[in-house]
Order: sequence, then structure tokens, then C-alpha cells
Amino acid sequence: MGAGHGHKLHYHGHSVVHRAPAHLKVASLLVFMLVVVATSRTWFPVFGVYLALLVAVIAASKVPPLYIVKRMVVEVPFVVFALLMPFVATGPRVDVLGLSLAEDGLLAAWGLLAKGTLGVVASLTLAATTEPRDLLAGLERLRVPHQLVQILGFMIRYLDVVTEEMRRMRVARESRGFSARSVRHWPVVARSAGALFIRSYERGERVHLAMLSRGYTGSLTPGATTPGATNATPTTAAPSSTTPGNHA
Amino acid sequence: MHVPDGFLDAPTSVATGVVAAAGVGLALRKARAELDDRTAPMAGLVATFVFATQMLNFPVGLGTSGHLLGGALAAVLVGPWTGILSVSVVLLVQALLLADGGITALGTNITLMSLVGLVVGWLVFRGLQRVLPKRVGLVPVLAAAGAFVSVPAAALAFTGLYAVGGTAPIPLDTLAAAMLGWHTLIGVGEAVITGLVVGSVVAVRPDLVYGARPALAVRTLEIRSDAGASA
Amino acid sequence: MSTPVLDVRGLAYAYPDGHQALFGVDLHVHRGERVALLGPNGAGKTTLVLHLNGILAAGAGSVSVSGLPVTKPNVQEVRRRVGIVFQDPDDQLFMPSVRDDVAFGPANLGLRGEALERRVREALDKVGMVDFADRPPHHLSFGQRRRVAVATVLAMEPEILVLDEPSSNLDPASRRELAEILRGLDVTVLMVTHDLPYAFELCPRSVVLSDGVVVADGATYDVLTDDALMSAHRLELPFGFDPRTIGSPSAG
Amino acid sequence: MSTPVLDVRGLAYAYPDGHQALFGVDLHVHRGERVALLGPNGAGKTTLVLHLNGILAAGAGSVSVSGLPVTKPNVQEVRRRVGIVFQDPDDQLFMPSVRDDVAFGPANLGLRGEALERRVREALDKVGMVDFADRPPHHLSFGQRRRVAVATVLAMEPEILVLDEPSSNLDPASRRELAEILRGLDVTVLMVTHDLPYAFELCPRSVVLSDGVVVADGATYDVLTDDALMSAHRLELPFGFDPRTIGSPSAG
Ligand SMILES: Nc1ncnc2c1ncn2[C@@H]1O[C@H](COP(=O)(O)OP(=O)(O)OP(=O)(O)O)[C@@H](O)[C@H]1O
Ligand SMILES: Nc1ncnc2c1ncn2[C@@H]1O[C@H](COP(=O)(O)OP(=O)(O)OP(=O)(O)O)[C@@H](O)[C@H]1O
Ligand SMILES: [Mg+2]
Ligand SMILES: [Mg+2]
Repeated sequence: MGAGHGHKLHYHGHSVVHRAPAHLKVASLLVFMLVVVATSRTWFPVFGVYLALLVAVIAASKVPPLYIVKRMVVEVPFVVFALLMPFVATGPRVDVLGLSLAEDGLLAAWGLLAKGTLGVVASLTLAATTEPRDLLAGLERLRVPHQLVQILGFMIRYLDVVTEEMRRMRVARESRGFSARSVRHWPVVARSAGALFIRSYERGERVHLAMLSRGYTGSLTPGATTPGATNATPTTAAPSSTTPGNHA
Repeated sequence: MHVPDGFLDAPTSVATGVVAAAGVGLALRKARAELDDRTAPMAGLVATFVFATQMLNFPVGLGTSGHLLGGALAAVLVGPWTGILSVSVVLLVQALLLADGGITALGTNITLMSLVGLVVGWLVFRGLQRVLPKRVGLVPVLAAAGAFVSVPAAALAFTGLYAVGGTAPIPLDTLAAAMLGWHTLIGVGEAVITGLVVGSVVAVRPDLVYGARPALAVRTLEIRSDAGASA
Repeated sequence: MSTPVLDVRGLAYAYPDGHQALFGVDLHVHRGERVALLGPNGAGKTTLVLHLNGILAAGAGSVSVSGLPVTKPNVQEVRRRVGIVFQDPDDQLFMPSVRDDVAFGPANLGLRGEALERRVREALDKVGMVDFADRPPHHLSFGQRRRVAVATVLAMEPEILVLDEPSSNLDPASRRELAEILRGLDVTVLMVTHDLPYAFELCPRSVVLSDGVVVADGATYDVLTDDALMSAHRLELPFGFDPRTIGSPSAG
Repeated sequence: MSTPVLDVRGLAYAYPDGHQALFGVDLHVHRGERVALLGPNGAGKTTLVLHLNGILAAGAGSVSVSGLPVTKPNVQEVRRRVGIVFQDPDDQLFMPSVRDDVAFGPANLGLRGEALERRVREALDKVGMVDFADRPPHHLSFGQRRRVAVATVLAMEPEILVLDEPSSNLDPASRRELAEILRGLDVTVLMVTHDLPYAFELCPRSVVLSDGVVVADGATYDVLTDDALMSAHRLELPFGFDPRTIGSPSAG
């Protein structure tokens, strides 16, 4: 249990982008988006340049574009909003394919879609190329307050704990002849969700206390370990993972 | 209601950024008393659960996306100050890793969900707790009430911000009506979930619920000096 | 002989991280047998057990239960027949109270009302946990959780009972009581254990798994007294115990 | 006698859910002793253990380690001295690899570089898990995780070693190897166990906890042969084992 490798959003790789220090990546993301947002939405060609820049980074990261595209569903509700805008906005109207659309609305929709999409793609690229543990260290280097980093560290670890406890509970349920096939079964899932909260918490608490038992002070001094992350552990040159079993 | 990049104009984004920074800064100072060895993990778990509840995302007609907020839940479980930190961390993670809410709109999102939603939920909870009898059994009900009010409150704040700094000209009354309507419905869901989770925690670990502490009785320990008595 | 109730043929399995744990296991258990599954840590015992009701799906080879292949369409039926007590009780218990947890399986089998209650009470009574029915399982001691875990499976009255280290963390009296329960049931039992005297006491037959293959299969007495075999697979009789001076109890 | 290294007086404790587990426990352990803590499931053994390094805080009474009261200001120092192997290895292991996990404690004590590496290698070597250094702990078998859990604590070289059911889920050879390690170390050992022969082999002294109070404290031989005491507290000698026919090994 505890810190697993990566998360569902992380695309494992060793490209330049993957290896770049997390704090630089976060800072670049922030600067890039500030510039994008500050750009007037009528400077159409500039947005092409931004997109080209992003595409170049993704290409360098070797993350399959489809991988990013699939995660862009986050944007859907907001796309719906943008698409509705030309219909409901006030002001002068133009006719497009027989529909009467608000001119300002069209422009606003374009602006929202362009800036929003760039933001989504940029964030997803960061997510795909950065392990949460590195992100944690990166935020620390960016002087994000200690308490926030600490909560974030626990949050990342609890994501694993909760997922693991959920997996255990699912296996336990199914072994005893249950599978959640229809809405009728939801109450059972809901009842065990309450237990999940306490179970996860208590498991996490026990692990945390085990860490304290081994001299962990919770301080994030350089060289010390953060919950769920370590930079104090040596990278010994011992032979890499050999597995017992002499069968081919 | 995660606000994406470029949704509000620059002055509004900067202003909400300042408000968020001030709010989180205050919470950092105040939470120092709440946050120790034992509560830091709890704050992390609450962040995880808020994160999970906010994943239940569904499109809302004219608003952006509608989903549960989890602010009242966080406040009741870990206290308002730590709760603000937890929810802010969730919003930060969502902006960085899920692209849910823009990074330049982080201040706006923190202001709406972590400050307005959570504080309103907590005030309703605490206000009711003051006037009603102090019973542990009531805590989940009060938490649900706080949760119910917190969602439309955040939605109203969103509409207000939009009126000031929206980048598209939409009739405000349409937006306000849509936001309030939908978010009252979401508030019901929020109330049910908050009540259930708080209820299940109060049932077995009342000590973990910040909001239940005023209602907890102190236990006296029994000492058995005679070993034979225990057989 | 009749068709075995547990029929494992050429079973191989690699975990998703690429680590292969089973390399062609053959095992046949017949109705009413009590078989001990022995072997060193990491031999693949738990991995094998998790195939017996389809929690893990065979990478190669096959598993059948009473002639029914363990595949997706049959898995519901197989899980009715095979009850598994997991090595870690935390993998077994998930409901908010002990009572709910024990009732969960029988309720899925369709039991309701009075019949369900009786089933739950009986199972809890067998493991001596009736007084704990209303406690949350995750607030029990390790040994108490283990006992409840056994009760959850007993309550389902499976035809085949598979127990992964059931005696670990049990106090000595509970260990004996569990042995008595298992002797008293008319079911097929496969029991993973590191407690060789316990295996000797309870199971006439033993199978030794090592490095993902079966390396011995025979009478428990013969296995435990085969010194070369034992020491080759990290099996040793504990301090003060020698089957040769005791004779064979488990035949009865 | 000298001041005890472990000094527990009138310790009482209730869990947050209101369930009281300890009702006034007294226990004194002196330097270099190896003491077994016996008792039925739910007696409060684990609860007592968790007080010894301040994971749980006494509800009433007091705990001192080498004269140092276990209270908030001392807790760091106490945890340096007392190493606890938890009953559930999943509570102990949390790093992404076995190596990191074993290194975690010594690194917190300030070890770096070559010294740290050596400490890790030695600890893993003792429990026979060197080959697994790069695997994630949660992908190991239960017994392998238990061994790594023991290694994480050995690597810290504590003065007092507290082990909660260390032999459960270990294969017989590992059990013996662990006994040899414990015998070889010059530390004070408190070991919770349900394995009475193991206690007999390893610990000259035994303390019996039952229903949250100490009901017996004396030579292991005397405790195990006191039939009235044993049966009153669900303790029984396992099948085929009788200390009377063996004599007393653990004096050595
Ligand atoms: N989830 C997993 N992912 C990868 N490898 C695993 C996993 N679980 C177990 N293994 C590996 O598979 C092998 C067999 O493990 P298994 O749990 O079946 O052993 P076991 O015989 O039950 O051991 P024990 O007596 O310690 O319980 C071991 O080498 C172990 O490291
Ligand atoms: N987290 C908890 N919350 C409430 N009660 C608990 C908790 N953990 C243990 N208990 C209760 O406290 C009592 C003592 O438990 P403890 O775990 O100390 O027993 P133990 O002697 O270690 O038993 P075992 O041999 O089964 O490990 C038991 O009655 C148990 O039900
Ligand atoms: Mg196993
Ligand atoms: Mg215990």
C-alpha cells in the first residue's frame, strides 16, 4: 500500500518533458496560461502559435496525442456552455446558415473555447508527464506553504489507500456472490461507502503512526522524506530486481 | 462550477485571486492550532473524499458544470480553517492534473468553492448547533442542512462574479435563474451525501468529527485492581 | 475415482506487474477430503487459492469446480460452491457491523428474515463472536477479525471450504475450536498453513507447493517425515514436535 | 534491581469509540530480558504494545522507557529506543519499494550514503529478502511482507524490540531464523505470540494478559504447566507438544 507508482493520468515515460524538474513545469504552465489569458481573443493567428507550441511539447514528451484527447472530456460541460452562448447572448445578430446568432456571443464563444482548450491541454500535458510525488516536491520548491503540501501529500497517499481498500471490498463482496449489476444494488454499495471512509482513514492513520514510529517527524526539510515521496533513499547499485523461481 | 481559464476578465480574476490568497493565508494561520500529527492525515483524507465527490460531474444547462462541492463536509469533519485548506488543495490538484478549472482561475475557484461555499455551510451548521440541543445524533442532520445551503450560495456568488467580470454578454437574470435552480437540486444531493458520511463517521468515531466535539461527553475509565475479577 | 471437486490442470499465472507466481500447477481434490497446502513464503499458495473461485483468471491451464470450468459465465455459481477465507481478514470484512458482514453472503444467496438471522447467529456462535455482532469489524482485534472472517464464510455453507492460513493470529483455544468445526462439517477442505502440527492434526493429505509448482502430494505423515523434501522447501517441524512419536491422528 | 527499561504502571485505555481495552496493567521488563506476552484474542495485547512508543496515549496510569516517561515531549526519543513490529504488515509498509521502506527509519535517524545502504542490506539479508529490494512491498506475499516488516525495524537497531505476533504467516524455516536473529541480538525483547512452543523456545519469562489485566507473570515453563491458569485464559498447548517432556531450552 502507500505510495503506488503513478496515477491514472500519468503516462509513464522517460522523455525530456518527463525528466524536466516539476517546479519548472508548473511554473511554465502558469506563465504560459497567464500569457494566453491576457491575449486579446481577436488576435486569431497568435492562438495558432500557442497551439503549435503545445503540440511541440506533447510531441517531445512522446505521449500519444489520443491519450490527451481522450482526457479532454473534462471540457465537455464547458463546451456546451460556449456553444449556447451565441444563441442567448444579447447584442447585434448575424445570420449563419439560417440561424440568428449574437455577434458578441460568437466572439465570446471562440475566446472561451480557444483559451479554455489551451488550458486543458496544457494541464493534461503536465499531468501526463509528472508523477504526483514529483509534483509534490515541485510545489515545495515553489514555496507553496508547508501545510498545503502536507495535506496534498496525504491526499495523494489516501487516493492509493482508498483505491486499495475499495478493491479489497469489491473482491470481498464478489467472493460472496454479489455484483453491482443494477441500481437495486446501490444501497449495499452506499452502506459500505460509510465503512470505506473510516477504514481508509484508520488504515492511513495506522500507516502514518508507523511512519512516526520510525522517526518520521513530518518536517519537510531537504533530504527528509515527504509522505508518499522519498528523496532520501539511496539509489544503490545493487543488482536490480531479481525474482526467485528458476523456471523460464 | 469550476471556472476555466479566460472565463472571467483579468481584473476580476486578479481580484478573486487576492481574496483567495487572503482567505487561504488566514486559514493557514488559524489552522496551525487545528493541524497536528493526527489531524494532518484526516485533512488529507477529507481532501481525497472531496476530490471523489467532485468527480461526480454533470453538465448544467446554462452554467458551466455542476457537481457536489464537499465544502460543508470538510468543515464539519476537520473544522473550517483546515477545511478551507483541504478544499483549496483539491482545487489546486484539479487545476494541475485534471484540467478541471483553469490555473489562472484558481483564485476564482478557491473563492467560490473553498471560501463562500464552505464558510456559508459552516455558519449554517454552527448557527443551528448553537440554538438546538447539543446531541451527537443531531450532528449529521445539521451538517446536511449546512451542505444544502452552501451550494446555492456558491452559485449566487458565481453569478455575482459573472455580472462583474463575465467575458460574454449573457442576460443576468437567465443565468441567475438557471444557476440557482440547478444548484438547489444539487444542494439536495450534497445534503444527502454529507449527512450519510458524517453520520457513519459519528456512529463509530465521533472523536474524528470536529463539529461533534462540543457534544461529546468525557468518558471515565474503569480500573480493575483485582486480577481475579476479570476471569 | 469420481470427478474431483477441485480440478486444477497446468495452471500458470503472472501478476499484472509481470511477476510470474505459478508455473503449471496440477491439483485434484475429491469430495470430502481435507487437504493441507504447504510451502514456503512466496511459493504461490495464495495465488493458487485466488484462482479457485475466479478472483484471478488462469493465465494458462484450467480450473474446474465439480466439473464446472471457472470462467466468466460460471463464476457466480462457482462462488456459491467455493467459500474462501482470505489470509488477511481485512480483505474479507467490509460492512459497518459484524452482523451485516456475516449476513451479506447468505443474503446474496436469497436468504431473508428469520432464516437469515438464524444462519448469522449460528455462524457467529461457532466462532464465539456472538457478543460482538453489533461492533464494527475494523474495530476488533486481529484475532477477532479472523474469527469473524471465518464466520462470514461458514454462514454461506459452501460445498468446498478453502482457508488461507486460518489459524494464524488465533489464540490456542480458538485454533482447536476451528479444528473441531472443520472436522464436524461435511465439506471438502483445502487449507493453506505454515502450522505443520495443525496440518498433521487435521488433514490426512498434504500437497507441497514450492516456487510455483507442486513438489509433493501424499499422506501428511509421509510428507512431514520426508526430511530431504522438507528441508529442500523450507519446511521444518517446530521445536518439540515429532509426528513419529505421535502416530497418525488425522485418519479419524 | 535496576530501573526497568519498560515500566508500565496502572495503564488503562479506552478506544475512541468508547470500548475499554485495558483496565490497569502493570508490567516491568529489565534490560536484556526476553519476555513473551500471551493471552486470548481481544485481551488487549496489541493495545498495550501501541502504548510502548506513544502511538496510543495512556488514558490512566503511566508508561516509561528507560526511566523516560512516554509523553509528548519525549516521544521522539522513545521511538528511537523502542522498535515495534506491528501485527499487520500492511500497517508497516508504505514506501514504493522494499529498499526505500527499510531505509526509511535509519534515514530519519540521520544515516546517509554508504552507511545507510549497508544498514539496509544487512537488515534485508537477515530476513532473507535481499533479492526483493526493488519490488513494491504491496506486491509481495503475506509472509514476505511480514519479513520485510521485521527488517524495517531491525534496520533501526532499537534498544527494545517489541514484536506483535511476528511468527504468524512465516514459513517454518523463517520462524526458526527469526528466533535465531532474536537470540543473537543484544536487546530487550517483548514478543506477543499465540505460538506457545515458540514462546517457550525463545522467552524465559511470560506474562499473561486477559481482559485487559495481567493475570500471570513468571517463568514460561511455570506458566505453560499451570493447567488451571491456562484453561481459564484460553491458552492450550498445541497437539503433540508438552514442555514437561522437553525441559527448559530458553534459559540459554
Ligand atoms: N499483487 C502481486 N503482484 C505481483 N507479485 C505478487 C503479488 N502478490 C504476490 N506476488 C508474488 O507472487 C509470488 C507468490 O505469492 P503468494 O502470495 O501466492 O505466496 P504464498 O505462497 O501465499 O506465500 P505466503 O506463505 O507468504 O503467504 C511471490 O513471489 C510474490 O512476491
Ligand atoms: N480500533 C479499535 N476500536 C475499538 N475497539 C478496539 C479497537 N481495536 C481493538 N479494540 C478492542 O479492544 C480489545 C483489545 O484489542 P487488542 O487488539 O488489544 O487485542 P489483542 O490482545 O491484540 O488480540 P489478538 O490476539 O486478537 O491480536 C478487543 O476487545 C477489541 O475488540
Ligand atoms: Mg499467502
Ligand atoms: Mg493483537
